[in-house]
Amino acid sequence: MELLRRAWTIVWKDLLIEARTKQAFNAMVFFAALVLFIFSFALGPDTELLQQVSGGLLWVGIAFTGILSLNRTYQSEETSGGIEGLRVYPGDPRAIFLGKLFGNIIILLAVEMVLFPAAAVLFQIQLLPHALELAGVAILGTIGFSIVGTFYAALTVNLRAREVMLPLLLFPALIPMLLGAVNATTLIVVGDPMLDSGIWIRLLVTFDVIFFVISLWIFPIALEE
Amino acid sequence: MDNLGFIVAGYSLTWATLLWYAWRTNRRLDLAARALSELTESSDGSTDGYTADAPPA
Amino acid sequence: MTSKSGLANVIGIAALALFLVGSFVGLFVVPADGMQGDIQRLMYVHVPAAWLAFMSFFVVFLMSVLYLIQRDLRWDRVAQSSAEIGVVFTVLTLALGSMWGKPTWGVWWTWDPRLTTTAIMLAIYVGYLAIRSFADDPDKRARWAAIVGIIGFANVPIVYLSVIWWRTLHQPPSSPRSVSPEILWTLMFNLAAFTVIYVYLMMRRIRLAKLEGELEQRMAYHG
Amino acid sequence: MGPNGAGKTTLLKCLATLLQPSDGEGTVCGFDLRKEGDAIRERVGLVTVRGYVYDDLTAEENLRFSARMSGLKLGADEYRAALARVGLERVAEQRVRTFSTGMRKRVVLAQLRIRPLELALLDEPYAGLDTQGMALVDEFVREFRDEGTTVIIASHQAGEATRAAEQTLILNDGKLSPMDHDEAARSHLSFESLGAGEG
Repeated sequence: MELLRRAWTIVWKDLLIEARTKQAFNAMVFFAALVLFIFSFALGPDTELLQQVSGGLLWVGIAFTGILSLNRTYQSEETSGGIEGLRVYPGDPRAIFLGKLFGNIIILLAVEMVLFPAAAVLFQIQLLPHALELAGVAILGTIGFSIVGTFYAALTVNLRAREVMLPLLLFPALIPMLLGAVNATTLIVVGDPMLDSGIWIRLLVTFDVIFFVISLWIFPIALEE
Repeated sequence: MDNLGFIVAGYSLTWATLLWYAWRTNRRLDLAARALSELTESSDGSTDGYTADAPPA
Repeated sequence: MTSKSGLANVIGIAALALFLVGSFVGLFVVPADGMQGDIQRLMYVHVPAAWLAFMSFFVVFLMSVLYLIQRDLRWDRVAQSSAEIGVVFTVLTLALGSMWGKPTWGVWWTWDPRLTTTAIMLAIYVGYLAIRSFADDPDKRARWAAIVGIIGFANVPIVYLSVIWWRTLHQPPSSPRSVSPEILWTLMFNLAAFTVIYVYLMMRRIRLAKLEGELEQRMAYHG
Repeated sequence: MGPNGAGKTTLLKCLATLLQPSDGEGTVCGFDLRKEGDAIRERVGLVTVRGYVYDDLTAEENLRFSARMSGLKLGADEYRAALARVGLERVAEQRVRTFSTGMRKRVVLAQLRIRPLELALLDEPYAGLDTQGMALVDEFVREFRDEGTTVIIASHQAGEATRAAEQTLILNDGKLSPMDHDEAARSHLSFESLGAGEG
């Protein structure tokens, strides 16, 4: 469809710029590693404890790292004449949301590719045996984070106190996703005798679907001048 | 009646909060009405009757 | 006394009277709950406050949708007022919740699904009021607030559901016991009293929003 | 034509559906301004003073991006031809970050010219261009006219506003009023001295 083609063009442009400048990716990887390091340092050598809370630490690391990439979602537009530069083109403005959403998901997943192994080392948790399930939870969680994040990034982009407003609006909305992701990850890593992780994965899926529909529906209004 | 302290605290907090908010809103209402009438007075000389309650005729 | 303020004052007095009676009955008349004892009397303020908080935010949701459809600032004023009143009720609910929790469970805060959802709801609508304060242009302010009002409200049931799953996986849900009719009636009465209080506060707060809107316009005109 | 702050840019942005008019109705290319924004954006091209150009993309990538966003499916040679048209074929692979304002403006002109349009909105098109660049704009305007595309040029310089135009309007204090074209062309004065008198 035309909408997806246009969305992909935006993804192509953003990834090209990111590949050239690497501003976001480097900052995010460094920040994520720092957060994990501090967690493991703070919680000390007690590997038993570290393993128990590894799911939580991992996702807190991902959430805060993700905020960095969300703040830069419209960076390339801001330095080239503003978001109206994208709104001037024909076609449904939702293509902008989809383009920026895919971009954010790809960047965040790329950072997670570094984050998960780092967590495995720092928290002494076995990731390989459950690699597939963990990948599923990571992808579902990242999608949920990026949907709500990309939407609120667009809403707050031309606000004065954007650095404050984005987290303030984002985190309450993220609670269900974080609960689902943290609990699913922890259960997978530590052991899931009663297969409770199924509930949390279902929560993640419902969260992603609901917020995708709402964000897509309201997005054009958020962009209006 | 045990836990009297908590019960009294709960009810008085509720009363205090609601009364305070009603008082605050009404005070801000009077301030806004006065500011508006001063503004209209200074601009066209006539106070067109801005009060805290009724819109101008 | 013009008609508009007359009506507001009448409702104000009615609210005052209703709540006086409700408090009196709740404190002295109705028999204490068998299990929990007198502390349960806090229910007659805690539960109505929680209900009004939720209802206020539902009104914000409705008005936000109406504003986005009709772009009439009147709806935005009602949404703004209901959000502010909702936040007041939410803070009250949380305070009363912990006052009830301390003697009952020995802790000021428990991750009880309802309390947790109320706390998150508070964060959402503090965000709503915050985004309003950061926008200068009335139309943009109304539009952004409406969006937060809609998404924020859609978030509440999801949060509630996820928190329930989170808690019940670890601790069995408290089974609802049959409540004696007197307790139920007292609760309903206080709920009605709170609703009248809400109506009164809304009438005044909407009026204030209207005057502030005109003030903002004239300032811009004179500025 | 109109002084700074008369609302030229605002008007053009309204026509391009970027700004919602606070009230009133209107149609652009026959489509309702409020409801059929999509159809309007298919037919209307807007050139702002700064243009929408990404510094970290090369000239050709910028052109490719705006063409694909406008729904065009073009080959590399067509992009090269479009850049040659504005004299940027030698720097097609360089990042726009290294470009002067004049060169940057030429990229914007190439982005405009590559699209089939019914209406072209040019906000201060001559700003930052050398004489050769200005001649290029005139050429484009004539080509648009021959292809039946309406062109609206906004400028506060009387000379610039009228050089390629057939009709002149003055926008002052939100009001748009026609003006005798020849008189405006002859005036060669900047708008401030010309129109300020009448107020």
